[in-house]
Amino acid sequence: MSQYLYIALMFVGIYGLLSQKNILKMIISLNIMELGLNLFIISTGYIKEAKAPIILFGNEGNYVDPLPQAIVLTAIVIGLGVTAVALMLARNIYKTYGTYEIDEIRGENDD
Amino acid sequence: MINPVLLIAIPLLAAFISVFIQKLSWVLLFGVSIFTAISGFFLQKGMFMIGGWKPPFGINLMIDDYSFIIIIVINLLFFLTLLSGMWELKKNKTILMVILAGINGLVMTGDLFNLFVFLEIITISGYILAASSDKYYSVFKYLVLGTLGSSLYLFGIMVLYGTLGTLNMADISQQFPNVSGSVKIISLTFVFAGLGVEAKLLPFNAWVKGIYGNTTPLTGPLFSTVFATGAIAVFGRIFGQILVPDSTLIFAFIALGLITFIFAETSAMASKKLRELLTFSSIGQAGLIITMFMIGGFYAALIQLINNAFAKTILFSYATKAYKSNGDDTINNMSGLFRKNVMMGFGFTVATLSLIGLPLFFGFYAKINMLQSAFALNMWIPALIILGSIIEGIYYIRLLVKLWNPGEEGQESSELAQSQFVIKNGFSLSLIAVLIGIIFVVSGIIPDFLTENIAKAADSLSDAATYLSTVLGGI
Amino acid sequence: MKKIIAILLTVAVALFVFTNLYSGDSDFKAFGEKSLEETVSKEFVNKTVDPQRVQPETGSANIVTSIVVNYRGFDTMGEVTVLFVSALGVALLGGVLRKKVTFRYKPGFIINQGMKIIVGIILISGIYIFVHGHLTPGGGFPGGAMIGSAFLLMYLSDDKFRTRIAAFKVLEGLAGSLIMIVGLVGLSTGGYFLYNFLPNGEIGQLLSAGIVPVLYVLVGLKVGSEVSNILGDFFIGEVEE
Amino acid sequence: MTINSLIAQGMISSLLVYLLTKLNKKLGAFLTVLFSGYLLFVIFGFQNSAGEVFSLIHFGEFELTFMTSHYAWYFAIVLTLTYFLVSFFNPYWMKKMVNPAAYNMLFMVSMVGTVGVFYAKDFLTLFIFYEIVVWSSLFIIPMGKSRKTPVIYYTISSIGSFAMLYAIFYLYHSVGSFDIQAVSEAMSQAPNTYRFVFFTMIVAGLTKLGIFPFHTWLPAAHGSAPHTFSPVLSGGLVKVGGFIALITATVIPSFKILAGDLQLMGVPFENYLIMLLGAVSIVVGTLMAIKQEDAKKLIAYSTVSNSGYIIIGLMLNDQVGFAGGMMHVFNHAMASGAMFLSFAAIAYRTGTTKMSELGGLIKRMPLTFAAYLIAIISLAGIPPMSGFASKWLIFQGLASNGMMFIALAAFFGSIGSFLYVFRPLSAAFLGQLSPKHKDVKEVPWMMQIPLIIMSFLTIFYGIFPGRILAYISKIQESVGLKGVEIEGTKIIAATGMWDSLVITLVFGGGFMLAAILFFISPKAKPVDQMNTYTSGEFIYDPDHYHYAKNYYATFENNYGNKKRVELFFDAVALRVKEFGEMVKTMFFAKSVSFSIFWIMLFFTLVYFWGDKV
Amino acid sequence: MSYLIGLMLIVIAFLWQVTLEGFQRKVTAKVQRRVGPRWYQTFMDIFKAFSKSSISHGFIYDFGAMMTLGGTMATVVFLPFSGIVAFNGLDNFFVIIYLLAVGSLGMAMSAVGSGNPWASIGVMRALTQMVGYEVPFMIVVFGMIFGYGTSSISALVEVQAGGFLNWHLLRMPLGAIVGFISLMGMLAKKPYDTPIAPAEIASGPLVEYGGKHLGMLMLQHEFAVFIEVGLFVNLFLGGGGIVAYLIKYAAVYLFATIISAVLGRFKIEQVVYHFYKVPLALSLIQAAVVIFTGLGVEIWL
Repeated sequence: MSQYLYIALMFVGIYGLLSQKNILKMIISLNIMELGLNLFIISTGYIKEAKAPIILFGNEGNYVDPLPQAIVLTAIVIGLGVTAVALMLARNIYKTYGTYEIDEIRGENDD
Repeated sequence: MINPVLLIAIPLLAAFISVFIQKLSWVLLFGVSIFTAISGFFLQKGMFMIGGWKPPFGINLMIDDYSFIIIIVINLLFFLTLLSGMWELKKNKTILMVILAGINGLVMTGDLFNLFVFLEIITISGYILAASSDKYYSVFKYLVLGTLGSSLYLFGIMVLYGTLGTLNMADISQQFPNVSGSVKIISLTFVFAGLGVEAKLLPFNAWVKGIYGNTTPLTGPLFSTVFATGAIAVFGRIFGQILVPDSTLIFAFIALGLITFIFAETSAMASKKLRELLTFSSIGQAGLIITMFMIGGFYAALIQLINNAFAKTILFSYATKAYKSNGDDTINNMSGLFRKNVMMGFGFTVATLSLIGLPLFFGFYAKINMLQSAFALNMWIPALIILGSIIEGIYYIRLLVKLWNPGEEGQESSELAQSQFVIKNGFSLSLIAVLIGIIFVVSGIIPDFLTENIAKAADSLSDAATYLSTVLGGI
Repeated sequence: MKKIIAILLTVAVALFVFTNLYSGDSDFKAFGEKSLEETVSKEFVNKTVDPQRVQPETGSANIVTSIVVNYRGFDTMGEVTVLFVSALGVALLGGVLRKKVTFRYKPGFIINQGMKIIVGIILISGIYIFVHGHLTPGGGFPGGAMIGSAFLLMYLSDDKFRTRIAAFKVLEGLAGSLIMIVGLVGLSTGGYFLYNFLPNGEIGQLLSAGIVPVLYVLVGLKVGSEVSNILGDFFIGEVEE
Repeated sequence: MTINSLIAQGMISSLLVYLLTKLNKKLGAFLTVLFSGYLLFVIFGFQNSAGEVFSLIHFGEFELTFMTSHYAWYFAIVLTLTYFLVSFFNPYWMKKMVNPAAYNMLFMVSMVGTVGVFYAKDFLTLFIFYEIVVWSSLFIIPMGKSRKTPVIYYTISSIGSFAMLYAIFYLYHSVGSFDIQAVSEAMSQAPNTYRFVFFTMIVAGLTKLGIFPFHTWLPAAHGSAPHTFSPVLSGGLVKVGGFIALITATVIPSFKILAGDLQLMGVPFENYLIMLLGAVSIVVGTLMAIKQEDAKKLIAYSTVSNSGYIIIGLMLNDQVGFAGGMMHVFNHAMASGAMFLSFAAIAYRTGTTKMSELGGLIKRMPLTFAAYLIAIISLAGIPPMSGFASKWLIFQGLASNGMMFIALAAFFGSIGSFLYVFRPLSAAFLGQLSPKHKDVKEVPWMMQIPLIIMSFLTIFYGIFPGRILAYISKIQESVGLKGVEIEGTKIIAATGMWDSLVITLVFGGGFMLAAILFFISPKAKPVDQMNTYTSGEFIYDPDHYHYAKNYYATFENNYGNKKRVELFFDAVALRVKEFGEMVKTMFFAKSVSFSIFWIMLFFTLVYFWGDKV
Repeated sequence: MSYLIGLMLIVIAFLWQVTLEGFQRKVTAKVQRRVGPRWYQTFMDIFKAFSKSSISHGFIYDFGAMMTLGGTMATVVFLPFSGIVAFNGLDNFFVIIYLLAVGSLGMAMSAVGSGNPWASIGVMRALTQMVGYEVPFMIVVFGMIFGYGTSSISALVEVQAGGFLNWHLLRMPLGAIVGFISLMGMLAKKPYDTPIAPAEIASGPLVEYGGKHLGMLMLQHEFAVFIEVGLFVNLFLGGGGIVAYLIKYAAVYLFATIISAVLGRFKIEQVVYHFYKVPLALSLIQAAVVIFTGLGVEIWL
């Protein structure tokens, strides 16, 4: 069932966050995770042999659940916003420290 | 009476307007903040549907006694933060207005997904404000953890949706007890972890050190009071009323809260810089309050939440101002600093003593209530709470003694040894400090004048039936 | 070693999630096996949330749109705000860099001219999408994104384009304010924020579904300008190698 | 006048004092004298009042109430007297203080707080005022020499006070009331609860009294507090701990409730354990006091030792020993107050309390010397001063119970006290006058007043201890013990009696005899102090001819030089800090992956643990 | 009346002990193969001292001398002497021990007040030694007090009436040994004469004294010896009638003299160490035996 794959995809993202030390790769991992999550959300609305919930197409009554679709729309946009900020931060980090590698960043959080 | 939607709509409207009328943004920000701070007191209670769609189908705002008091507190805190961070606003005015709207929405909303949206609004605003400290990596860490947290939260609520077919809090809280254990454990842990990131619970809060530890006079009080109060209040709402965990799982959550409390307090004890110390103290307090929410001591939790929020306003404002003015906040270099600004010193001291929970200050009332409700559960939780309080007291007293009394060790205390530090732009903070200090003292002697509403709030939180009937039975 | 631990841990958590979610006694509706009757969506689909209203409740043919903009319009407002904030944030963060971009390549003639044609088409289809958001798949967000992509194309192909960001700011703020004002008008006329105070009309018509198309157009404009803003801000600080 | 209005007046006038001190330093200080005198006067009026209830305020859903009682009056009068006498010193120290206004205010607050502690009807009130006393005194200490010691003070105090808070709420949880009377009645049915409460609550008393192993704060805080506050700390605030112990063990009658428990030497083993701690602190206090170079630290350690006597006396809970413990509260307050005050006087004139830098001050400050002498005679328990009465009673109490090991400590402490009290006398007052202090004068008359009063009281109650013991026997009867037996000036214990007046008269007679002998003999020729036997060498430097440093070095050689308890506490503090650092590195690491690892681990653990909820 | 008896006791003590002191010097001399002074030499010493001129180092120097003599004489009054008790019931053990300390304190004050460091060192040693011998002694007596339920010395004498088998010397042999060793310490006889140690610290506390001051201190010393030996006789040898008392007294005192005549001197830290090593342990054993088994008090032959 494809829902398994979506959850798995989410965990792939988490694995990326766990193992990656490069800021850009981490952003990508985040995106993978969000993608998996969004797919999972969509999948919760799926109903077998049901159609897209648009009345004009004439599938009276037999629609898939439209709510997850609405929600995923919001989630995607939020993901976009986060990614934009993340990328900008990555650029600033590169500008300040000259690297994208976490291990090479010096001078922050040390007391 | 004011429709609570306005507390979200007006700040947002002002934020949008401020984009193209830049010059007015200063006025807009303060106007909006004063408006929300005042109108918080005149908020209309009850359930408010958005777009006229009744729950669980539409989104609703819920103003019961609980959110009422939180809204008042948060908006007041926001205003105080603005006052103390007046000189740091710069280009952040629009974002601040969005934050105001977001935090109000976060507290009032009656829909789990809507809560996620508001959570994202304030966290993204948080990333941006935090970046004003130029510590981009810390912000990035916050971003990663924050995004992970909200994703976990979203996963949790989508599992719930997949099971119950609804996102409305009231609806879910009604059906949740009947859900099978395996779904419960998934949804609860994921929601817990997701909110735990914002509420600063221990394994989820690695971002806090970098963010709180590098705050400016604006972001310091903002994060530590407004954000923290909002996040913890939501935490209390969700786990106190909506998704009430069962006995096994709640034990894990309580354990985590207590671990956060004690671990963070020990870390604070090991801190040599003022902001870092306060950071860990904030984490510890969050752990404590969440523990109280988890064990059902809503009243105590709320009192401590408010106590902590107002106390941290002064503490963080002072610490960040000291850093801003001198470029350093090592405690050893600040010896005798209060002698130069006695009013702030007074406020700081009273706030600290209240936070520790010494009598004559409001915090003591919180502490005895905490112990009372903790004892209702078992004997170990109060013991651990007391252990943490001892550690907390030690480092705060160390701090206060240092800041009040200039002088080398082994020498009589004298003005000669006073720190070279100064506090710039401290006038508004002095006023706030004295004001809050007096409130702490007065309410420490006669707590009734503050606690009446809090007691109602706690009652409304534990009274799920009324909540359900207000939301689902209304209209 | 670290990676092994990472894999083990991830797999363990994933396994626990799977086993709990799909175990026999789990109430979680397995993939595709749920029924609309068990969710709140059945009322959305049937448009019978509020029996006291004029039927159909929303004139939107696209049920997703009716949810996004009408039933759960508040979410959308929030999501627009998120985008707004992140656009602001990108601008603020980028403001630190303060350096204009120059490309290492020079846009050629074909690109220059081709762009002029394509941008028009993209813009128009974008606008079409959000104007028809209540009828067909799509809506403010995809439409806005398309508008954004049009401007991305313009950025890429024309060095001189970058001067009009201020206009986007105004558009963005204006659209946002209008959304709020529409909501507030609903509050004052219907008593509820974001109340649908316009007539619903007939399903399938362009001018139907009350405030849904109005809001969706505003959202589309806002998203478009925000995306463009974000892109524009990204170009500001591009460091020359 | 009621207790609650007294408390309110005190709190308000402390603010007033703060403002007035800001205006004029001396004025504020005189106000503290005035107010503490007023407080003493008013409290004195409550001498025969018992069982009167005053309600202070509603504190949330709780009510704070006061109740008068004999034991409360006794403690209150001792403390207010100490505060009152010490306050005479205040005006002279205002110029030397870094923050005189705060000093005066906190002085007042702590004074009022102690009254609140003693008159509390319920545990909550008691705890509130106890904590007020702690923090108000806490902020005075760093105005002296050290910024570290207040932290030690707070740490140990808070261990005690939080243990007490825990006990209080445990009681509230199981009894449903904070009221001491109610708890006391309920406990007789629940010895198991009481046993737990006994140990947790008495920790507060032990910490405040400075009983081993919580004694470390005393030398630290007393030694470095402002000179005018050390006497209050030692003579006054330490007694608050004694009060807590009294409440825990006697007002809630441990001897009745725990009668079914294992009895060791006539007392329940719980009491005996506490007495053992008291015994250890006597020994530790004595040994440590002997080797101090700083007079204030020395007196502080002597306080540790004397607190041991107090707790032993109180824990005996009998007719004689208890009376001794109670009387020792007063005696020690006067004696240690006078000792600290004399050294405050010395510090006022010479600027130091280090014994090796002083010497021969008797010629310059005879009154201070006399006050110190009388105080140490009392502290060492030598008749005819009042200190002997309490020690004698405690010894009788121990002897009639056969508590051998505790008696060993008590005897050791008593004899050892000769050593340490004599040292400041010898090093600071006697011996060679240092040229540095050639022009030192006696302290101003206002500072002499408390010294004179304390000396007078010490002598008076040494001759007529029955005056105090009669009141103590009232206390004993009010808590269900047999009152100590007095006949005129005779004090009768089961194992013997003594008559203070006769002893004084005989001693006086002996002294007269000696004086006659002295004066009928040829008159002595006065010579200079430097004109002594010097083995024929010419000595020109009084400083070098003054034996003051390492006075008991030879004796100290017999025991180690490590402050083991301090080291232990330091080690604990270090471990806590290290743990904090570990938490920082573990949970607040630089790498994001680290915290994601923890999150994942949390999930795993939850799923492992609560597989099915 | 009591006061007159007290005065009488003081006179008896003076006459008897000063006489015995002369004998003691004689005995010591004999042991050391010397001739030694005449038996009334000590009387002569004291009277001579009072008649000579002296110097004074200030008020406390004089005051301390008076205090020490007065305090010690006062103590004599309270000590039961062969059944004669000046103040009935007030012959309390603790009173005697602590009243004796008044004398020591006075001497210490006076000596240190002279300003001579030798005196200070001597006083330091005396006090240190006191810590050594008092504690074991008090513990032994503590056991007795518990055993008989009284701390009155005359009562403790009474319980030993009826033959030497009832003496505590036999009933509590360990206690008696401890008592005797402590007595040696109290008397500051060798090996415990460290505080005086003429060759080391020029007679310690007495270094500055001359004339009447010295006379008073000598007197004080004699009274103190009378009390200390008297305590031992009363507590362990059962007191007795006047003759028996005096004989026992002389025996104990001379026995101590003979022992000390052949011994060297401890260092001061050795004194304390010594007292805490053996006598304290013995005294604890003795007290424990009395307290926990009653052996020596209730159970006896």
